[in-house]
Amino acid sequence: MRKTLTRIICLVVVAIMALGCLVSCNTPDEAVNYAENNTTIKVGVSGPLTGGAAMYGIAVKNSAQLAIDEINAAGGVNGIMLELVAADDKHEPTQVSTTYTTLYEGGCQLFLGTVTTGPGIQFKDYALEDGIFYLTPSASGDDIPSADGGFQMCFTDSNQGTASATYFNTNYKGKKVGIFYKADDDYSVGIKNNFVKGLDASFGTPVEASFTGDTAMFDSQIATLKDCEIIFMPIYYTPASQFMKQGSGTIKSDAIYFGCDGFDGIDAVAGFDIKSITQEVSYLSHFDSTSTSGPAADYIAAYKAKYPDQPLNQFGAAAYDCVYAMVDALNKSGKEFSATTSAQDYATILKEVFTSDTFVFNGVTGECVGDQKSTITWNDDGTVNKIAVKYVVKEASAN
Amino acid sequence: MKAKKIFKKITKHYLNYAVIAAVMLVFIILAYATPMKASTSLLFQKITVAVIMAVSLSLVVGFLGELSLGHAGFMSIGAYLGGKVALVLTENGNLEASNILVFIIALIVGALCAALCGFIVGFSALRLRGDYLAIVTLAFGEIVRVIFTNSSAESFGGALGLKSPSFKTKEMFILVIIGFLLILLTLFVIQNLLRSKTGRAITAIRDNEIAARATGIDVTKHKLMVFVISAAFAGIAGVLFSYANKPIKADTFDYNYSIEILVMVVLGGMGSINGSIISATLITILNDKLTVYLTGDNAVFKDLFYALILILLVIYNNAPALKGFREKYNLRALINKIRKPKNDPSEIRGDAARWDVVPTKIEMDEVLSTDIIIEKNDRGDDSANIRERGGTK
Amino acid sequence: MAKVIDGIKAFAKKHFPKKVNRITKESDFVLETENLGISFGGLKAVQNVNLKIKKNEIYGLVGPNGAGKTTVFNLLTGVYQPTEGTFFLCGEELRSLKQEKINHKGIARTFQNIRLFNNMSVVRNVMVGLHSQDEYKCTVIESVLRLPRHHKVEKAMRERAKELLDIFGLKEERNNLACNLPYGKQRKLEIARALATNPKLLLLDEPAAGMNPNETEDLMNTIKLIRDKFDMTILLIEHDLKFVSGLCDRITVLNFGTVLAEGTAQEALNDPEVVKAYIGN
Amino acid sequence: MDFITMIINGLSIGGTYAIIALGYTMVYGIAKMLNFAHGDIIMVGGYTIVLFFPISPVVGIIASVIFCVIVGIVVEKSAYKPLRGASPLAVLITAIGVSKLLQSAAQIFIGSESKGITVNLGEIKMGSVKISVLTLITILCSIAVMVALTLFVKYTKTGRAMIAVSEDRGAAQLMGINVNFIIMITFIIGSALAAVASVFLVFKIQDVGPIFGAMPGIKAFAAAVIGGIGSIPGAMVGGVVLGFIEAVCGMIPPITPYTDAIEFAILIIVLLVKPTGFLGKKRREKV
Repeated sequence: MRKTLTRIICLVVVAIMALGCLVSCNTPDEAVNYAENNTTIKVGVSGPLTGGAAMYGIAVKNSAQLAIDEINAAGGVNGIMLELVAADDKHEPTQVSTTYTTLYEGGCQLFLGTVTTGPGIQFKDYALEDGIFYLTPSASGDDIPSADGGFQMCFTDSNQGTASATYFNTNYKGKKVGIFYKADDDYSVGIKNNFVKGLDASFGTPVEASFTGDTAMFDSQIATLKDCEIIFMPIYYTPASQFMKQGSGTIKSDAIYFGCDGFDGIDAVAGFDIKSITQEVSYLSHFDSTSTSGPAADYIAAYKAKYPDQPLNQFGAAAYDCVYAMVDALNKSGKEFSATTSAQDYATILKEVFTSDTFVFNGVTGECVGDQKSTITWNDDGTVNKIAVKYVVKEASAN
Repeated sequence: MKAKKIFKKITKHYLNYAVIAAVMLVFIILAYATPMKASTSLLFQKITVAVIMAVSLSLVVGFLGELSLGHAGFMSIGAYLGGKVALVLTENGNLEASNILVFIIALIVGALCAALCGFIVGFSALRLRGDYLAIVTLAFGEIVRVIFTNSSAESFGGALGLKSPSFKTKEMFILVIIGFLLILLTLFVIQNLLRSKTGRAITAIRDNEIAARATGIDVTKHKLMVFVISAAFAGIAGVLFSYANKPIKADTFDYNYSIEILVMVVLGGMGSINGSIISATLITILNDKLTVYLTGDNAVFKDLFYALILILLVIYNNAPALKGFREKYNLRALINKIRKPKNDPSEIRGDAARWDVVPTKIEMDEVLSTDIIIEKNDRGDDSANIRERGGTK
Repeated sequence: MAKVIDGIKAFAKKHFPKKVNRITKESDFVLETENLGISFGGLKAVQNVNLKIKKNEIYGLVGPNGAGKTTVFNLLTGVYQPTEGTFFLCGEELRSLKQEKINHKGIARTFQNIRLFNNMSVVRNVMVGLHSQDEYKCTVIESVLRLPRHHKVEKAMRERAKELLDIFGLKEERNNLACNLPYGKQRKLEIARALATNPKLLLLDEPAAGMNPNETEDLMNTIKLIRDKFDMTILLIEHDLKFVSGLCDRITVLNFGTVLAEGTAQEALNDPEVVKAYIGN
Repeated sequence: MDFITMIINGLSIGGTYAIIALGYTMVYGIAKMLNFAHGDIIMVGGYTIVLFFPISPVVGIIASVIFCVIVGIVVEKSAYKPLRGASPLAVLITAIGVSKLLQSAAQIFIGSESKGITVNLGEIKMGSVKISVLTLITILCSIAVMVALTLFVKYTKTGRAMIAVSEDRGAAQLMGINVNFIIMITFIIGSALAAVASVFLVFKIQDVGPIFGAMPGIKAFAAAVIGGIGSIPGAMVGGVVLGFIEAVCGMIPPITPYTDAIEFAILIIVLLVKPTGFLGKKRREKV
């Protein structure tokens, strides 16, 4: 009896398999316009609102909201209001399948992509397949930009590494260089590789020390780097502040900690008194969150007024610029659009503007001279052109 | 009468196949009839992976009775190696990512590599038990993670992750169908294994390893087999995962993910395959839906909830003091009450004489207390060649 | 460092044992031990045990607490490896074989503190005992693919297990969980499981422990029945001298790991050394 | 020069691990359970220190010990005690659950962003070698804790009761020892040790987040196992061994990222070759 049963089961399974193969020949039809019932233009962003990278995601979300509120207060885009939809990807690529579909199927039309690189690659895959356009504020990976509709507001990792190396080549010639990076972080490794590639021969081989994980005791790394005159740190500010605190006695007191855009906000880390260390701390970035004058300061003031206790950093500033850039592009396009226009149609409009040679956007990130906003342009491959500035967080102080 | 018997047998042994096949059919019809939302097919895809993971872990935890905290490590091996093979094949042959042949090769490679690692980890299970084995599996998972994270960009992508070929979202439903078929395969193998003499031997080892040995069960062979089979299916789940995600990052398969699968198995009921399937499905759906509603630090409310449920459930199921309570209030009793069954011979008989306390006697083994063994240890003398166990009981 | 090296050696010794030259000889005895002994780091737990058990015999191993009786059992079933001497089952040397191998060769045992598979039903407990026998052989692949042999073997195993349970009066309870059986029946189930492995020699470790006189009486009959029905040779440990003298054909008295006396129950128990050991001077 | 630095670093990291490992060893040796939540009790201690640090570091340390002990007792009473006598698998899963519970609770109530303090205890020059005061205190303290624990276990009534419980719980109970009380005492000592460890970890890392204690906890358990779980000097040896591995790996850039893998690989090898660790006792299951 059982034998027959087994056979029946097998048959059913095989039949289903066959059916499955049959079905697999079928592909669904054209994309649906999920924005049909919108009353506002929805702007979507996927970023880490939880976990270790949450301060970036939160800053981006808040700043985008700030920009949208400002635009809405000024009458919106062609009279249409904007609305922000943020989804939490926890800085994990596996979460993007949820966040992306939440945004896209929720009717978002303009996309800020992802805040961080890891999830960004997955986002790019989905976005390009659906033919939508995104302008990411801070996903800096080399794989993120795409001529098919993936644009960046920040520098790519390779650009950042190369730019830092160029800066070293001209300003710190012949000094003993150390590198402290996070070996399991794509951002950190990406910048570090390009930095090492870009250094000229006068530096010899830089001393490298790395770490992994979230919290660590850096005794050995500090011991490795203690003779270096300048330490390049392509990492985020939390581990950087830990390193500086732990190394304050051992690292040369006149050494320079030189970071990347991840350093932004290091002076505001809770419990880290940056004056307690003697070394110089500076970084190369497109934005300085301690600015006191110019357009950057205006943004900072507005942000602080609205979100007094929330993290403030260059990620947020970039997101602020992103929203303005997309709105600017829409205004300059001269095309028709409404609240119910599909994301694909918006993508067509935006791609055309962003790849045109004449489109120049004036924002708060990049080099702002006096009260003038910076000039930002984009290459056809989606990468950004603007000037990075060295910001000195703290001068070296004699001890 | 006979028809009733057959029906009973079907509901007892083949119900889960039928349910899964039915869900799959509904899914196929949906996919065929209407353009499927990407979110739906992606959710189903996650469910298929989670179910395979949970069922394969349940083999080790629920039936062999050993705790494996590195199950995600096997999945990682499957995802990376399967993904790499697929990447090489599609790039060199200029094939489409959705090429079924490449997928099958990747599946086999992933499963075999994971099985090999299962064999290695299983080898340590021969010598270690309980807490020690748990820590070894945890260490294994971490080692795998560290190695893949730090691999060179050309080999496995390192920290940037492996950009293996994956299905487009519009074709994701094919992967889901394959996933369903693989669930059926997993069930077929693991369930049939457990419902055979081999499965009996495995549960015997769980219940009492010493008695199992004395009864002539080859403990070595069976433990290795369980680890290999469980790892192979985790590898299969890994390949499925790699075909749905890009890039694959080793951090995904960390200790926390292993724990998540463990939670699925424990919540489903240890030693219950159907329970694992149900809880894996529910938890995956819950995770997916809650991501939208719980943002910021509130997102971990979910973890808090799972941890709480885990603790309460384990205490409810295992606390010696709650034995009476447990026998009085449980799901099975509830179901029986509703169904009003006839007198079941397998019911516990209360009137039977019970000897709860077995008379203890001091005998040779107890006289040979640890003192003597310490002495032996100090001398480094191993002449007695006692079969000691790593873990205490 | 030296300890690590020792550890590696122990590991190698355990998992990659050297080939032991085992002798096979003609023998009239089912079990024959030659100067069997073990020492734990200098303490000689058991030494110079020479047992010669004939076919169909019920043989008793008697001695005060701590005399080394269970250790002898552990030596015979491969739980411990003897440091001295060796033993033969029907003329085949079994020294330093793994536990399961010794069981396959034909020694089955029960435990002093009952060790059943508590979360399995009674009938499945016995079926585990049938697992390794040639007549119920079925590869994993056959069972997974549910080939005809799997069904045949399963059916045969179940039938055989029922037969065994019937002999011990456990057929009614066959679907109960083993842990829910009363104590006396658990003992019987353990014996049934041991018998299911089709042994040549059955080792019973204090089978009557914790039983009332009626149950003991019942057990004595059961053991005799096993011997007659299965043509079995039985070696048992027991404290109850009445039980031993009523049941055993011959006994060996152990004290402090050495043999004090052997012979028929009457002879051995009247031996002055034995009297001294039990009663004192 | 580098060699000396390496030794100092090894001792510094190793000393911290040793203190955590001592807590593990105490609990494992006596309660016979792997307290996965030990690392998270360290996290609780860390947050307490950060909270009270602005008032005074000493207050922070004392508060941390008190708070850790309270958490330890609550966890023991509510989660582990009901499972006394249940299967080891159940206890282990519960411990994992408790660990997750503490982590997620910390994240919900305190936030995922780490909280930092700035501590600089200065350093001492010994010839050409500079040793930070913290390192010195860590090493001395771990040795002191080890000696104190050994003396406690050997020469006090409670300590001897602990040995009795660890040898045979049933027999100890028959001898009139209150096993539950002894196990609770063990947890109190374990939690207090976790608090001490958290002091050194916080002063060293100067930053506390929700998973602050997880990795050090797991590594310290590895240290306890390598040294021989249940053995007090063993925890010290294991901690120092791991500390040295970490120091050596940290000094050789190409293998630095693999530090964790190397440590865990050594753990596996030690376990397979000598499951009782370097100084552990052998135990046999009675047949």
